[in-house]
Amino acid sequence: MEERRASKRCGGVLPFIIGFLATCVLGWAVIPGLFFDKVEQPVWFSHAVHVDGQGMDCESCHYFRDDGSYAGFPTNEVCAECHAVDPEEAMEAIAEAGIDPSDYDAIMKAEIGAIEDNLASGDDDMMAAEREYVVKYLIQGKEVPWLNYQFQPDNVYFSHAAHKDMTIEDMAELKKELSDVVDPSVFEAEEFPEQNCNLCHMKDIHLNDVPPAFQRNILSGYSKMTMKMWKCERCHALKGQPNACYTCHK
Amino acid sequence: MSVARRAFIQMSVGATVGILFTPTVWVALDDVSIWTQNWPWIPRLKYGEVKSVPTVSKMCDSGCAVKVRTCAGEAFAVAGNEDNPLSGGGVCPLCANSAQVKNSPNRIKTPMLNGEEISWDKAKEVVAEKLDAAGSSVAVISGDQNGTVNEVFSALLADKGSDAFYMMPCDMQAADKAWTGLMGGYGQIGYDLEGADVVLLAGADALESWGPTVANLKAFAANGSGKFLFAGPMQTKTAAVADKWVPVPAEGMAAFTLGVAYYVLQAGMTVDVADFAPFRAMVMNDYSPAKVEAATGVKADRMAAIAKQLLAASNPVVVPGGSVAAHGAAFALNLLLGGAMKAVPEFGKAVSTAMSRSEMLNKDILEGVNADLLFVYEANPAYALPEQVKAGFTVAFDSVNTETTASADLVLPTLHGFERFDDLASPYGVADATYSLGVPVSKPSVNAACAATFVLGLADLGFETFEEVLEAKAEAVGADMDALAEGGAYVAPGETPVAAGLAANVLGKAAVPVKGSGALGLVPYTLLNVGTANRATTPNAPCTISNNQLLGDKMVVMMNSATAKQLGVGVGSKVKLSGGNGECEALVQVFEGVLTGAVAAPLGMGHTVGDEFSKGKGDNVYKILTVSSEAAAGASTWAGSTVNVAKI
Amino acid sequence: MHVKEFKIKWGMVIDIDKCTGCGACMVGCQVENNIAPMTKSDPYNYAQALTKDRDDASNKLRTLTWMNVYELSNGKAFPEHETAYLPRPCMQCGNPACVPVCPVVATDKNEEGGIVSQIYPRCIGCRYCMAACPYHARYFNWWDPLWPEGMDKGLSPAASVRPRGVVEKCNFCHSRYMEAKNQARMDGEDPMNLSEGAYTTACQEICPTGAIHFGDLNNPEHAVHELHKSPNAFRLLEKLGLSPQVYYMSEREWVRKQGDNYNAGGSGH
Amino acid sequence: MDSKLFPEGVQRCGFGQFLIWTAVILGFFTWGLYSAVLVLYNGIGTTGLDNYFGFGAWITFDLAVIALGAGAFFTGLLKYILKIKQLEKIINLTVVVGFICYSGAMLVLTLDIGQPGRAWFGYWHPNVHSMLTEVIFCITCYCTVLIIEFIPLVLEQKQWNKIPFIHALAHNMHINMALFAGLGAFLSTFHQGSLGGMYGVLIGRPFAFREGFFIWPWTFFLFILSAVGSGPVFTVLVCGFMEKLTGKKLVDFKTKALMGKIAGTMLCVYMFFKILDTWAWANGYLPSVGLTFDQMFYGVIYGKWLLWTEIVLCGVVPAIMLITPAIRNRPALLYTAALLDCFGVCVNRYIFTVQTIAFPVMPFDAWQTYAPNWVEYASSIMIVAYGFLVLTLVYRYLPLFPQERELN
Repeated sequence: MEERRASKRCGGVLPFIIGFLATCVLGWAVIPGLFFDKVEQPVWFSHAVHVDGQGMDCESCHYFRDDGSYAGFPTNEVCAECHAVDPEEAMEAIAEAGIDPSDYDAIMKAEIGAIEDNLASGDDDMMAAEREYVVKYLIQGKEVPWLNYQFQPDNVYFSHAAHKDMTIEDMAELKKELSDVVDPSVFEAEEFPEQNCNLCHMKDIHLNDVPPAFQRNILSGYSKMTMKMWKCERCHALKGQPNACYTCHK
Repeated sequence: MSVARRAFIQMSVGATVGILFTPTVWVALDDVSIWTQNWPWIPRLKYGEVKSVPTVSKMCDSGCAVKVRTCAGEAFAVAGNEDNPLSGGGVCPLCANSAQVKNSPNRIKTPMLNGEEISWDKAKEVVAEKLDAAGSSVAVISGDQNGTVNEVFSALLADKGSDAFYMMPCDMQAADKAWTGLMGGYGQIGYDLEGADVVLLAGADALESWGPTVANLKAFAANGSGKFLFAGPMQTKTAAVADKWVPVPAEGMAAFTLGVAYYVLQAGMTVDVADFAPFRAMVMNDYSPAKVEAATGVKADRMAAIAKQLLAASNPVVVPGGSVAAHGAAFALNLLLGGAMKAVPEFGKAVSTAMSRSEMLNKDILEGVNADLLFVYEANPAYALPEQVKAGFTVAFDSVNTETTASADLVLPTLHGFERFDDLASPYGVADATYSLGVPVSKPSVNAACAATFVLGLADLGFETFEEVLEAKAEAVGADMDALAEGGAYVAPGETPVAAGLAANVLGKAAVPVKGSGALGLVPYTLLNVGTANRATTPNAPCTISNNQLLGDKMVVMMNSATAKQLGVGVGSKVKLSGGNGECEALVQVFEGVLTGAVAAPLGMGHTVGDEFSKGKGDNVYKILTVSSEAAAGASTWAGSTVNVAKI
Repeated sequence: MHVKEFKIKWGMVIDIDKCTGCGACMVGCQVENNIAPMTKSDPYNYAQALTKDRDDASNKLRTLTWMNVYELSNGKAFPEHETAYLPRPCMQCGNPACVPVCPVVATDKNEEGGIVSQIYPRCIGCRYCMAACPYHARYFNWWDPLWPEGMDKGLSPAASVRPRGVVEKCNFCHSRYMEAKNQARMDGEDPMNLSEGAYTTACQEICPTGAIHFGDLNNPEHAVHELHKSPNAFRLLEKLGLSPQVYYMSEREWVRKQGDNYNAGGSGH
Repeated sequence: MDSKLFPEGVQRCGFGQFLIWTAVILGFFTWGLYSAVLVLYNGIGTTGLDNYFGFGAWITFDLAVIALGAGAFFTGLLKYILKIKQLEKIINLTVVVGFICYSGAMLVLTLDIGQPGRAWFGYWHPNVHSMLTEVIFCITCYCTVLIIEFIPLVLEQKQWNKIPFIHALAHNMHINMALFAGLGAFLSTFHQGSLGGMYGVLIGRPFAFREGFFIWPWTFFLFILSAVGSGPVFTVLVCGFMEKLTGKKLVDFKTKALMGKIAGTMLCVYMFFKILDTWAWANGYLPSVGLTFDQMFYGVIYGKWLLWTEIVLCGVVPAIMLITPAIRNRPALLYTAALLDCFGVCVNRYIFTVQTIAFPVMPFDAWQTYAPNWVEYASSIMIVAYGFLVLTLVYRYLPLFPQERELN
């Protein structure tokens, strides 16, 4: 009887600890990753090729409109300024070749002159990506469904205009307080970039060649990089800006 | 209890405690609440450049000059067009919902021949064939009162040797019959509501449904010091903001107007026309206030007071509504007063063989239409005039499904107003000749086409496309196409009206009130949010329709408490209204703003075809309207309709 | 009574004598703010078939109309009868009844301009604020918002689509305020000192008679500054002490009296 | 079959009979569950609530059961803090009834809020000014306390109690129960009050608005008083009902009469203040905002008879009956008084919930009426069925009534 009780007591602690540790490890190391799906961007877009290679500015694609709204992702109209494939001409050529315009693979394989002659890229990989964009989106008149790493839901109103005059240099004073909000390395550069995009967006995206996968939360649909409300609030509070509900919600 | 099981339980407890020390549970809780903010079945917004593009919307009878707000090229809302005098920044409740109608599932998606989908080429073949076979037995019913599309249709008729052009019944028609027909006047009558200092709305529900409603409302708002008097059988929304409501039965409107004219003549006012003396004698003898009071129930001192106000005004105007006689009487009174009534000159034609507007208004649809081949353009006669219209083969042009398209042999989808070229040439009632142009704002979302361009392909009328017709129209108007496309209107001032006579002998007879044989007078009224004869209510408008018009799926009719008492009904009583050749079911609402002995019923409900917002909602009052012939004026009218009301 | 004051005070002055009750403001509001049309059936929800239909727009107790037009009657019999129409947006009270009751701070009056916020993602749908608001300005999403097939592609970018189960109300088209501030920033002007007309609401913009005036009540350069001091101006339920930022005007005494029958006598509460 | 599980020395009905009884309860429960699923899947549109009546049957039900469940904290307070020994004969039942009422109310609240997935926001984003926040905090905390108070009873189950550890645990919990009773009394008093405060603070609703003391409107205190004035006799009613059903004597009448006396005393205090409050409201507050007492009532559905029923028939009358020993000591009259009392508090909660918002505050607005639909009834019945089920199981397997053996 004594013996059993002893073993019971001992057995009472060990399994408990095993269970405790197991879920602790799982809960910290494994489970958080399960919340996210990895989704690739619809086509390979290299910022490096456009910025470094073609010497484009950020503002070439991401600019303010006259009414103060921000253009965000460029539309086909903007892209077509350089990727000068005439959709009508291309569609006619596709029809002539007897290809179903929704059969992208066939079009890409067919090497249609109206498309191929107007591709701007140098090497094969890039050309393939450009061709994919032209065939799947540009000539179809469909906008590319880019995935926004800084995705915010419809109930959030964000004004780029209100943040455009903020500089990284100014914000560097608050780097300690903002260590959970902004990637600390943003403040460590020798010379700060003119634009303040790095504060919230993927750091140095203009140098990026292969865009990273978009990590989508399986429950909420948010990006892993979606800035949560407390981050916005922290910075607003530090900068003496209002944190009223309607400052950011709609 | 075995050790293993106990160990398992203990481990589970440990695991449960352990997980609470990780972010898992808390993050999951947070994610679940975020999930509730972004449920996958809740539609997402689309973002892009927001623009305001000027065009015209023709949902309401007169049409609205609007700016369509688009986001990433997709129309989502409608705003007024401040630069256009027809809007001045305002929009009517029907046109305010136009962008939603454009995307409505009720749009006709492709041409249909007897219920079968066909191609446009096939449709053209069919129509060409029918046109050949019909010879001159071709007719057109147009639901557009002021568009150049009518020129194209009338030119087609001219080409086939037919003059059977019909417009849906409207006050513009009565006005034209009275003005150009009886009184030999020139131009289209207009009313300067903004400049007038006393406005007597004699049956014209000008601030709700009559004429260029939005322009009227703007004029009313801009007219700071003017007095607005409303005469009519019911306290309409116009009456709610007017300075005074004078209850006058619809069939008595002409007599009432002449009763007012009596005092004006007594004050010595004259008009320089040939038949002034007989007119004066007719009014003084037959329309003395005592006689008018006996015939209409309007007190003599009421009319005297109104006449006094009109006489004291420097720029008064009387705006008629209803029968031809009511229009004639009002025009005569306006000529006597010499105030703010205008004659608006008609713009030049784009299509040389087309009819003039007055010619288009000549035929009376209430007297019936019968043709081998009938074109119906954005009108809904099968709903509003179910008994008058007959045809061997009907071609219906419309953008949405209606009773007319449902019963037509061939249905041809027209482009929605925001997808096409269209125009507004001097909607009836404007004081100045006004021309506005509408340009496409969105890409077509269904396999629709421009009706006028289709018609141009049927006969050689000198144009290939409707856009070319409109270019010619702009040139004929003398306006700059580019300025028009930017939303500005071309305006030429209205002129002083000149008549050949006052139609004394006709008016004298036609103004006698004639009432049907039913127990109660029927007061049909139009609210734009409920819909018009041609357009049913729109998706967002039902929220604005009060329970005084519709309760559940039941129509509501209104009467004052004296009438209700007399009928032995109360609020919520279910009644049957019978009149004309039909019956309507309704619930009773007591509203003290209705003439005693009359029942007010909303027009525009009771659709049997259409979307869920209009179909099966309420009852169709057009069924119980009685067409009576204004023999003296040579016209037909709905005024004087009566009904019998039975409790069920 | 504690009234929250701000430097800017967005307010309306609605001229009842100009309102014909046409309903354009209500339609304009629904379109601007993505209020779904009322549909009876939900083809995407199979469980709907098990229970009753959703409500159609004739059920005025279930409609969602941030802007609602009331019909007023002077209560007299024919022919002395008079009617008037009273558009009712959210009153954006200075001392809102709805704000202190919200258990989760989903509604607040804390922004410059004095617009009472209502944050849908925070709202738990307890409807306490609806019970608190005497103006019936607050609405509940009884059903999932549903646009008939294809109509959801023409949604306004101005307001998020609310799921069922949350409360919503008029916010003076708040995102237009944000746009106006953006425009001012772009033009190098002070976003906190907008000129008259830079920020308008959808209902004001669309009203054919201009019955709705909108602007900063505190700014002498805005028309509403003078209008709201007119002797014909009044506020709804003045005496309850909610201090609305929406004023009405009417030359008709009976209308003024109905707008606030507490006006007569007494010092107020 | 399951007789080994019965409490020591008592008789229970046969297993078959028990199964039939349970099945009937489960039938009602399932019906309610179906309605609850509809509500959660389709939204609250399925109910009879609307924009005028955002609060309706559910909130009334919640407030009523919470008021009736007040027997738990008040009896606990008297038993453990004021050491009224006699109450131990019924204390177990009060705890179980309290637990059922509170947990049931919380279940209904999950249905009642439009976004149950966000229910925890009350803790995460609390608005300290809101009476409802106080309610959310106290109600959940007090429900936890009730669970803690309930546990020793469960642990005393005959078979479990044989395990020494459980036996010791139950014993220790009993010893410390005074602490929880005190905590429970504090929490419960506050939220009974804040439920009343919820209405009293509605400045836009003249029907309910009250001045008060510091941040608490008078309704805050009235709700506490009415709850303690009715909760104890509700337990008596439950007990009486169980006795009828089982045909056994479970608690001696002396204890019941004592409960009646306690409730009666509190009810008298409550009625004194309630009448005073109503009078002050009708003659002081209402005229100050330009309203009259008569304007607060409408037709039959919201007629004055409701108020008179609440105050006179179900207030003053039972109060007198309960404090008069000659009446109180006759079982039939005690039960009658208890019924009236409990009904009165339900009517009070109904009036405050529904009539408050039915009164059209805008002068041009009209009275609207509200009737719950089957979904609201069914889900409320589900909670009642849940209560029956819990009581059935507790009665069958747990030593609920310490006197049962000696009385039978």
